[in-house]
Amino acid sequence: MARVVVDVMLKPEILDPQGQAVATALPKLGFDGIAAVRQGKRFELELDGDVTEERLAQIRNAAETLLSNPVIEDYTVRVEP
Amino acid sequence: MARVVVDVMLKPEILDPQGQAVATALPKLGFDGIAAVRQGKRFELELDGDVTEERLAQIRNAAETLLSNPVIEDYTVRVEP
Amino acid sequence: MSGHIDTVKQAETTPEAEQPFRELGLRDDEYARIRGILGRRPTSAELAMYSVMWSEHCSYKSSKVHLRQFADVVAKGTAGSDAMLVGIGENAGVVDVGQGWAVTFKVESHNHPSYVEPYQGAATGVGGIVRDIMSMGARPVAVMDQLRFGPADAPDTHRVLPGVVAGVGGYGNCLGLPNIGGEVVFDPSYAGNPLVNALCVGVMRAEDIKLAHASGSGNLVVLFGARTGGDGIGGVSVLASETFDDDKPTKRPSVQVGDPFMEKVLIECCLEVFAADLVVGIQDLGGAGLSCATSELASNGDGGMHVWLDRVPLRDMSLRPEEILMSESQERMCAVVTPDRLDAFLEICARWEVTATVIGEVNDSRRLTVEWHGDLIADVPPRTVAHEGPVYERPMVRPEWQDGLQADDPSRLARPTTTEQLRDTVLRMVAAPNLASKSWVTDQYDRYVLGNTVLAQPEDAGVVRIDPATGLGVALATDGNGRYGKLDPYAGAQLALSEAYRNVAVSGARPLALTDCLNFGSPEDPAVMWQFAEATRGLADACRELGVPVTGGNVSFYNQTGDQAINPTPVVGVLGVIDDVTRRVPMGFAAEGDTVLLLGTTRDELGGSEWAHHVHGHLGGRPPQVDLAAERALAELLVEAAARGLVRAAHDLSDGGLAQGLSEMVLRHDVGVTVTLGEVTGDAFTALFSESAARVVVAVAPERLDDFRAAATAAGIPVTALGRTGGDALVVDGVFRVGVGELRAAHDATLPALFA
Amino acid sequence: MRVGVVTFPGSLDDGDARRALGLAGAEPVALWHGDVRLSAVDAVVLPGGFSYGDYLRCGAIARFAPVMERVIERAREGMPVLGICNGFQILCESHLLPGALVRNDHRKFVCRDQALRVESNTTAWTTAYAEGQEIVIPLKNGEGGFVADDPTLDRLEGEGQVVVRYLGSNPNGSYRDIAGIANEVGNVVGLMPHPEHAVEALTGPSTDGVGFFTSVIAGLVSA
Ligand SMILES: Nc1ncnc2c1ncn2[C@@H]1O[C@H](COP(=O)(O)OP(=O)(O)O)[C@@H](O)[C@H]1O
Ligand SMILES: [Mg+2]
Repeated sequence: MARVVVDVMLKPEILDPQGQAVATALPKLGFDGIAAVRQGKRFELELDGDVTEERLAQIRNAAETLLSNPVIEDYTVRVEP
Repeated sequence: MARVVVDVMLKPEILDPQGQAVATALPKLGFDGIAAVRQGKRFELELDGDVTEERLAQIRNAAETLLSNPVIEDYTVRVEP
Repeated sequence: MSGHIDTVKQAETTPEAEQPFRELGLRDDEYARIRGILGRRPTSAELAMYSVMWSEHCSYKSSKVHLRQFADVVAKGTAGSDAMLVGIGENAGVVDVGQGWAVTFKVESHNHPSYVEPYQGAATGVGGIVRDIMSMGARPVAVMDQLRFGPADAPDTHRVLPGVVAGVGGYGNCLGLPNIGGEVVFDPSYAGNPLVNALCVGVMRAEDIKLAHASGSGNLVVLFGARTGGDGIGGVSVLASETFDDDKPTKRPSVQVGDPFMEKVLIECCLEVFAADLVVGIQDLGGAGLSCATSELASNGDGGMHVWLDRVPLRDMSLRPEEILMSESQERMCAVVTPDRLDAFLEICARWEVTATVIGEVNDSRRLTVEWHGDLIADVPPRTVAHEGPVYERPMVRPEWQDGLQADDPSRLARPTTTEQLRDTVLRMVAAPNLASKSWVTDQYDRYVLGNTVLAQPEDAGVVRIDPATGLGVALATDGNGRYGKLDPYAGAQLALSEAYRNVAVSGARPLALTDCLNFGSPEDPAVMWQFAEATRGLADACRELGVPVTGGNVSFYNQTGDQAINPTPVVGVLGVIDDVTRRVPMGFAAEGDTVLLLGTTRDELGGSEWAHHVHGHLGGRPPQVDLAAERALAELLVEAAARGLVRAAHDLSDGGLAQGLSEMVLRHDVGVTVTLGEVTGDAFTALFSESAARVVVAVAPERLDDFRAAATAAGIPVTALGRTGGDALVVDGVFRVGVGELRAAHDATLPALFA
Repeated sequence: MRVGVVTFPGSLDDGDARRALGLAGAEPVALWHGDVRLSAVDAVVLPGGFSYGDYLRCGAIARFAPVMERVIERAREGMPVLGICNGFQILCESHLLPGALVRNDHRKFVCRDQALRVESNTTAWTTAYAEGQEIVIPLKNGEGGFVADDPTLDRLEGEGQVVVRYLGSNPNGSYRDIAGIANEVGNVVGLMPHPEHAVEALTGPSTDGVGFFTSVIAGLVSA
């Protein structure tokens, strides 16, 4: 079984209240030196069988149409070792 | 500026309704061969300055106490190249 | 499948095998009793079933002897008990509200899980109570939540409260059930022991009531909803690890995660199934999961059932049979279906994409038998699991500190005397965490969905229309004051009931029945047990006098840190009926020039008051006097006045007294009031802050004043003229004036400042 | 006048939308997410709720429901479509409307009586209002912040496609206080607030919501 990870993050110009909340909370808890935080989603897809180029293309397609909304989000797809 | 990524995923034994929703939707859209999907959170932390062992330890601490709930979630911390 | 499976055959041949019954919470004598019932040692599946079903939570072993009083009230035919269609013992009680409609409602606790994982604990608390209501055959129509936390500024409160509120909202909003009211209370006694209670109310035609009964040999037992995972069975892993299995047990979560979307489709699926009359009996899966559902269904039916446990759809394939029996995975239901209706049943499930599986069959063996891949792993008389658990008469002792506490009267506390001090105290009190606006919480809850919410927070009672054609509706209010309970648990329980009863009546609804959630410390502490006995006795006595029966509820013990128990906190929810919801009475001043009247008698009663608590951190003396006859007369007057349209607004007085009551009436629609206190009682302070019970403030339009006064006189209710509505301030003539803006700023700022 | 209301798994306000349409004088028709045909309806409402639990992104999965194929097609041909709350999110995910709806800036669900200004009364769903009219209807959502890039926002403003705007404090961080928008033609409208909860004085904060439903009926009658 192979695992493919899709990371989906809000585009930099879109407001990210969750990331911001973390960024505000960190110094209050004594964690300093963090300039910015963004919060996104991580999908772990377990495949039946191997990762082929064709399947990766399929997954990229799913990432683009279903897992992310291109109006506000960017995604990356990678095979986990 | 350095970037540290914290991935937070539900522990495998915990119900993941979000991942399940994606797993059910994918085949309906014609994406086959995906055995399971888990959905988690990805935090991107931008640091002022360099990543030191001490700061990493701090971030691990934040991941454990603020970014995740150890009762139901696991996390990993890694420095982005 | 891992490891070795313990079968009935093996139990017979290895009678001396060591079993981890103590780790599962069973006492030596309880274990011996199980062996006696079975005539052999239990299998590990049987041990799992008995241990969960005989736990305090499922068996009510410490509370049973006391709860019997509630059934006695009904048996003795209290006025009102004839409205009860289904009483204690079923998933929830059902009340006849007329015109062929029946209403079911129940309040339940999810205290401990909400402490461990606030969001999921609270969310699954809502999910659980909603399934209880569905299992009666009803459509859930509204929810309420009763929340208690440590001090508002305590770090742990900041950890727990936002998650609990988000969880209640997250689950309830996603189900599409309006939240119509609840409570948020802060008190040091709940630090480390937050109370998260949730109430659900459902509606059905009286003839459509469903019961958790498995009758009819040959009928099929269908499990439907979510797949079964290892949720909430941290405890049973000892079965696998310590005795029968050498494999390392997989990790089992002790926290349950809810899936409100699954529950929403489950609701719709159940409603279609009910409408098509496809089930004989139905049962939700809550605490103790399948152990509870199968043994209760079998025990309530003709007495026999066979279960093919290996057919249960799993989320985690490593689960062992005893774990499957105990799993508390959420969003599951069990139905008993006749074979000829099975296809129709499964078709509806398929339409909603709900997994449904036949896992068992009803028979007349009088045994509950469980099979795992061809092996018999349990063979028990179901009643001994579900209904014939141990019953204890726990020792009770009135605590020796009780007298000292009652003697420590608030009369020694410094009271405000100057007009300036009184004004400050009013502003300070409306901003107290317990009295401040709860909008920060309630704005996170959908109160509009379903389109039948007639009154919701911050009104005294939630009112929902149940029949748009006729305007028939129900009202619900819940209350519980742990400080009163600590000072006098008997009176405290009666005051909780009195207040909820009064809140229903002020809205114009006739109180009919009640549900309760009894939150206490450890029953093994004789002082706590005494508190519990006093509270239940007080409640039963009050039910008899008010003519409202207990239809069901929940007991939550072990709410304590070390040997420090929470304040005894019986939460009482009263259900009322209103024939025409357009006649409901809201709480706020709505027009200028209405006459404002105080109904009831004000005494110098500040023991356990919010003033003593907030201003002095004091708890001592006696709670306000209980006067059930006065409550009853007052309620009758209010219901009559509503039906005749005599009052424009009505608001009950409780925590914070008249000052708080008037402030809330002013703030509702920013309509001011000018009052004089001369006739209320001796001094302005007592008039403003005493918490005497059986009191209500009403606003009456000039043209209805004579009629209302006549009705009050006929009812024997003392009436004190307070003043007149109008202006933009709360004015106490000759004492102080507080502008609406200043009052609102004080009232609204507290919770956002604490939790934003 | 037959107006369809789609029920997705997890829809919550479908019953309320049907009730509102009935009160406004239309014949409400229940549509099912799995339907491949729109049984002769003249307009469609996509109601509020949490379709598919809103687990991935609000409206992301519902957009792929079989019924949506026909709704999208008919909307492009000019059939009036109103998306309320979750319905608005579905319309954005379907690209019938520009932009997207994101988590409220305060990260909490919010339910409140919301003051709004009707900015455009030329859409299929707002002709019953006066331009600039102020109304109060319930708002309830967790992900109601409308976002789009600046050129899109400028275009929406310039073309009169901003339909309603929040008055008073912004309840969710919505860009430019936008509460609802329309497509270029004005037949497709998306709103975060819930007009279907403001159709009876007894249960709503006002009856200001009725106009959305009477507008579409009037338009269809005169068409
Ligand atoms: N957790 C909650 N959930 C829903 N409504 C709540 C909650 N807490 C308080 N409320 C509502 O806020 C209002 C004020 O509460 P409270 O002062 O406790 O009322 P009362 O004194 O009449 O019992 C009531 O309408 C109550 O139902
Ligand atoms: Mg009240």
